[in-house]
Amino acid sequence: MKKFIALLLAAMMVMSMFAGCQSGSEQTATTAAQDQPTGEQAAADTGAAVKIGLTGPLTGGNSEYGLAVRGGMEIAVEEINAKGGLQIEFKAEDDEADGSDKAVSAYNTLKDWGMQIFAGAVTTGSALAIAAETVNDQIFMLTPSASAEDVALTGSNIYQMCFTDPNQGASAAELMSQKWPDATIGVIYDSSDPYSTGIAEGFLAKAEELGLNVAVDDAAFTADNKADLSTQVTQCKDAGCDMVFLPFYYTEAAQVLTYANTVDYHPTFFGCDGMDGILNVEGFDTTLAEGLVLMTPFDANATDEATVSFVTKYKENNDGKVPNQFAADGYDVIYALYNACVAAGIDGSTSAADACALLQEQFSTMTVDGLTGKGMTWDENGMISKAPAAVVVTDGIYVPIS
Amino acid sequence: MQILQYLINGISIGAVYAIIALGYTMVYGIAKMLNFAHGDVIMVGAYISFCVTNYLGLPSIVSVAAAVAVCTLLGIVIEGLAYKPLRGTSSLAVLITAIGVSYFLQNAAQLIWSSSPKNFTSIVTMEPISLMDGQLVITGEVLVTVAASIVVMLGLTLFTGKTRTGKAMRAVSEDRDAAQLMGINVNQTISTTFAIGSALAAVAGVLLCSTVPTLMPTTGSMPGIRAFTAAVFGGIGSIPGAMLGGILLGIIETLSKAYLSTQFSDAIVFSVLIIILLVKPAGLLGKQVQEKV
Amino acid sequence: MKTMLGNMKTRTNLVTYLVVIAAFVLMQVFNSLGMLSSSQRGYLVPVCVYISLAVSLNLLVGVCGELSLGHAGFMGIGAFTGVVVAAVLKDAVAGDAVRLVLAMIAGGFTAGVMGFLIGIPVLRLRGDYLAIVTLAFGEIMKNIIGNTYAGIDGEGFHMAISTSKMKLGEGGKYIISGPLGATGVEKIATFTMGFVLVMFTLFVVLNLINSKEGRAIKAVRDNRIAAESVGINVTAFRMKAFVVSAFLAGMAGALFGLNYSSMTASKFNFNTSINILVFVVLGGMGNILGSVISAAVLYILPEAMRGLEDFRMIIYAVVLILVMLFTWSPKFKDAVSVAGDKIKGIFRKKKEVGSNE
Amino acid sequence: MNEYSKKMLKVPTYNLLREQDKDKLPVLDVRNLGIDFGGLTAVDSFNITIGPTEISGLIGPNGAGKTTIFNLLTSVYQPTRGSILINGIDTKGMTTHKVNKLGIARTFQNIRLFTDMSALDNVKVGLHNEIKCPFLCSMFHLPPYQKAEAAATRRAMELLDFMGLADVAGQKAGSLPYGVQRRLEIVRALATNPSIILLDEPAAGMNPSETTELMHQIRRIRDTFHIAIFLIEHDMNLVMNVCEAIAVVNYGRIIAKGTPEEIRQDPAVIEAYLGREEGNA
Repeated sequence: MKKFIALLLAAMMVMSMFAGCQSGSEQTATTAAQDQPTGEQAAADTGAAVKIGLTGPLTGGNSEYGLAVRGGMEIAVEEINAKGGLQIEFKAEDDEADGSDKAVSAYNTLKDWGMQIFAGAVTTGSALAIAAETVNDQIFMLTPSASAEDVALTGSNIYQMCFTDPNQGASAAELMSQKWPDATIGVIYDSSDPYSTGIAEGFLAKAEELGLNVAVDDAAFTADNKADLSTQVTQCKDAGCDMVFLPFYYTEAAQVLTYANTVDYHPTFFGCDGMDGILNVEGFDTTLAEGLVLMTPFDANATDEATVSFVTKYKENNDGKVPNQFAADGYDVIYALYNACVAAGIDGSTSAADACALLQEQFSTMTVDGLTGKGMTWDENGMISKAPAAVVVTDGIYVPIS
Repeated sequence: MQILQYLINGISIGAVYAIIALGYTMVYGIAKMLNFAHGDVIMVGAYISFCVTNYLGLPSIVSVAAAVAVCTLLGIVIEGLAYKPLRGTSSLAVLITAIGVSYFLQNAAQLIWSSSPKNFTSIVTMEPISLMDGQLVITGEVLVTVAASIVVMLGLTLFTGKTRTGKAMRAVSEDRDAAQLMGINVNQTISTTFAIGSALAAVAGVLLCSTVPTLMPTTGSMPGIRAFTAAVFGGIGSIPGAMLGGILLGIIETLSKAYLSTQFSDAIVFSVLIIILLVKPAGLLGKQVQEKV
Repeated sequence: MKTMLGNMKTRTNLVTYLVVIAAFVLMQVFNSLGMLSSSQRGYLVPVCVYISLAVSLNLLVGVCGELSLGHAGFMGIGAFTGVVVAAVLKDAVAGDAVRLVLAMIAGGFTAGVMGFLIGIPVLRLRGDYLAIVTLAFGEIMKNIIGNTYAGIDGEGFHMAISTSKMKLGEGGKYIISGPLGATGVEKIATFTMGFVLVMFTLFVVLNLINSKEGRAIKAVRDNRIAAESVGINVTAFRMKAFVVSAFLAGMAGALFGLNYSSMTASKFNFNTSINILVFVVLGGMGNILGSVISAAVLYILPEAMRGLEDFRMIIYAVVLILVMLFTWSPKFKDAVSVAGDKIKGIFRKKKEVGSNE
Repeated sequence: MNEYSKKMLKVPTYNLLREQDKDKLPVLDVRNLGIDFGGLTAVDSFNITIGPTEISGLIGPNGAGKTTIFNLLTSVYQPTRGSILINGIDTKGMTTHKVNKLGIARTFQNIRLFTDMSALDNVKVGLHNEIKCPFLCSMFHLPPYQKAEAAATRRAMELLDFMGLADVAGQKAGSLPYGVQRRLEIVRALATNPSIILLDEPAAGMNPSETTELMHQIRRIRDTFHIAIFLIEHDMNLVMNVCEAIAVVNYGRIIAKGTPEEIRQDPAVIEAYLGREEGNA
């Protein structure tokens, strides 16, 4: 009986929260407007603020990626709102990198908030679950970092800011065939992660086509056993690989580099965009990454004005943390959306469906310059085309490979 | 030669599992609860050690001591607040509370240390031993972890076998009510067990991250589950069993990745576990208890 | 006395059914009046799924007293089977509802068969060893599904456990593609079907508990040796409960899978199993209505706490611990009963005083 | 002379079969039974034959191995040596529940009721195998099941009534007084329709008047159900009064067998067991 009462209490708590949230969200909407009197005045000229929503992992094992994207987006929103003119209201919800109910629920929460444009999701799994919803709801979706081809192919309203996985794998293979045609190549990848598997598959297909010498193609690990990556490194070492392709995130890559160093194995390591950030892992000995080749659209050490300003602001907001390409992608997403909205005359009063149609029109034609690339355009599927930039780590900074 | 290197790799990760499993098995053996928060105490230990070394610039031995101190305290606090009130009720209730504690520690760690990974600097400064022209490399971490797990295993065996407190623990483990009647303070004994288990977790955390340098709020959870598996493998409650189970699990994992399939290594490892349990239902070194009729 | 006991049982069961029906009707009314937000509408199906999962796990954990940590594994088998069946039957079966029911039955059946197959060896084990083996089973399933590729083309249905072995013909379509999971799933799950599933689960589980099988199962839990001594085949009963529980979990999984356009194997991991277990323990072991309510409340709780942003999960953890302490701690129970006695005492005194006057 | 008969010679060779059971197949036929735990021999060379409607007793000092013998008879333990035949069928390798189906039921020294269930349900668990109805039929509560269930309830009430427990049918088994629990365990065992019932200290914890009543009930069980009863008991008054044959064990071996009168006068028994008590007196 007591248990029953306790449960009942909990149920009431949930109910009250339900109620609280509904009224709460309205409140935040109004207070947000009050907080920015200048913005409101400015917005009065062009209509109310555009509501852009993001879902991403903000808690749990993948939260660093979600938090990075959110951090990047927040900077862009701040900058835009400070400018006056069209205002943006931004909200991020936690999807725990889940590929079904949690993701859809995070997205629904944003919809209830009145989201007009969806700027997520951060991870491929969540993006896939949400993509079909956005098609139904006719909400424009521009994902910063969900890179599987299937995401963009779900609907004509879905665009990507990052390279698609097979595309990136193929570019890597091409680069290798140009620069290191005689290398004996080993591939280590995360078979439980669609991003990593997608790149590895794209790479292997292209490598076969180009006749590259791939000696190890099945050194996989999973999210559950990545505590030990020594076996995979040993496999590559034993096969005599002098080039090891690492299509996964810097978290695990740091582990691979450290272990390879302890066993005195020094091939050329080759990473993808997920590798960006490795130099800024706290406590990581960056000399281990010396000579590492990676394909990244973003370089936090770049000296152009936009990057310097972005990195400075990001550090201010995030305890001195250096932004990685996730943050940069997020930043670019907001600017791309902002530019398109301004061009198409979208504001807070435009319905989501109208905005969706207008934005599709814009994105099929427009060209965007951002932190992650110059002259970025999108094809009819919503996949981005930007120049893949390959860099090599030299003296702790990225140096472009010509 | 190849196989030797794989064996060493297996022992390396296995010894880490073993030292975590020792903590698991001890708490289980005496308090009869599956402490799913153990893996997260490990994570806290590693963070403490990391902070002391990197932010305060103190030598690694001090950082280990600090981690042990903080984790012991943490263990006592967790036990007192979350487990002790439920003593004597269903063991499942305590299991769920332990899961709550695990969620709490992970999320607290995210708020305190952020979710970006940190690269743990190994506390082992020993140069790796290179044999046969570098074909076979034994890292200092392997030697230290194996040595540490053996020391901990022997220490625990001696402690429970020889000391007064240790004997009290064994008595509590055999029969709580009888122990109470014999004048043993059961509550205090269990609290002591948690304190020791958490201190071990700190050591395990430091060694885990010395072997696998990535440190994140979720660092402890997967090795924790693996170590739990290892403890059952060896016979949960048995101290040498945890050691054996950990090492074997590491070796099986590595060899299955090296020679069978990397994609399916998880499935292979757990299948082997199931098969072992079918042959020896109480684990490798566990006692098969006959129910008294 | 005897009939009264029977009545009490049927009465609690009746209450359980009524609560579920009332909740369904209420939600339908709210929904038709447009009083539900998108997110609230979004909870309807998963809540039904998790209620079914909690009730079916309660049969195993609460009623039989067997700790299982691999319930999500059965859910996963059901989910992927359901998705594949629904996709394959797309042209063969006309109505979505019929297809959904067939997919759910197929999901349940596959999960049940899996339950039977692993039950043969596994049910020889007891207690924590059974727990670890079910955990291992869940991990194995996750690992295998995560590497499975399935698709259909002109020649029919293909399945393989690596991309290289998987070659689809012209116009072929992947249903499951390895770590990407099931993609492009047609969402045919409905709240009504969720309600039907919950009612079916309740019907099966409550009937089972109140039948001779249920009596035997409870006897086994209470005292295994005594139950054997009166001719109860303990292993057979654990097996029956295990298979029924797996079957229901598989059905729930199929409904879950068909409610989202994508789904990955990693969803069906240890954490999901643990979450379902939390619903069961918090709702009360063997208490079916408790499972129904706690699954609904605890599923929505973290969603309802979205306003707390980054502090959401840490507060959820604290709430979880506190609720456990309040509902299970003997000290707290004593405190409640002492307080109750005091209140009663006050009333009694007043009465006594009154009668003296 | 074979091994078996040689051993038989060492102990008095009284036949425990009653006159009227002579031509019938013994319900329990145990030959040369033995079990070792580790290196320790707990029971050795245990032989006994019990006829279809016989009441026999098993006595001996504490730790003599009496309960172990019961556990062997019901396959809770598998014997190291020897054989057990129940109604002529060897129980070797069988599980407890299968042995029960052969016709052996028991009670426990430390009562093992299903404490959370009502007394009635306890008996109905005993009737489980009597309710013949397939799994799906009972799971969906189809009419044949409901019929079988109603019949089982009637039968259970009859059995409870037989032992004078009809009044407590609805009460939780765990909440019943000790003596009532002991009798309920007997009813539950009877419900499985056995041909022999093993009672492990049925009078333990009972007061003299309850014990007297139990004596009557034991006889009544035999006379009503026509089954054999084999009991362990420390209450000599009960054993001597109710049992028609008695076996005495010490250190896991039979040291004497015979009628109560014979046992009373057996010097080996007096020395090992009764002697001590009488010496005290």
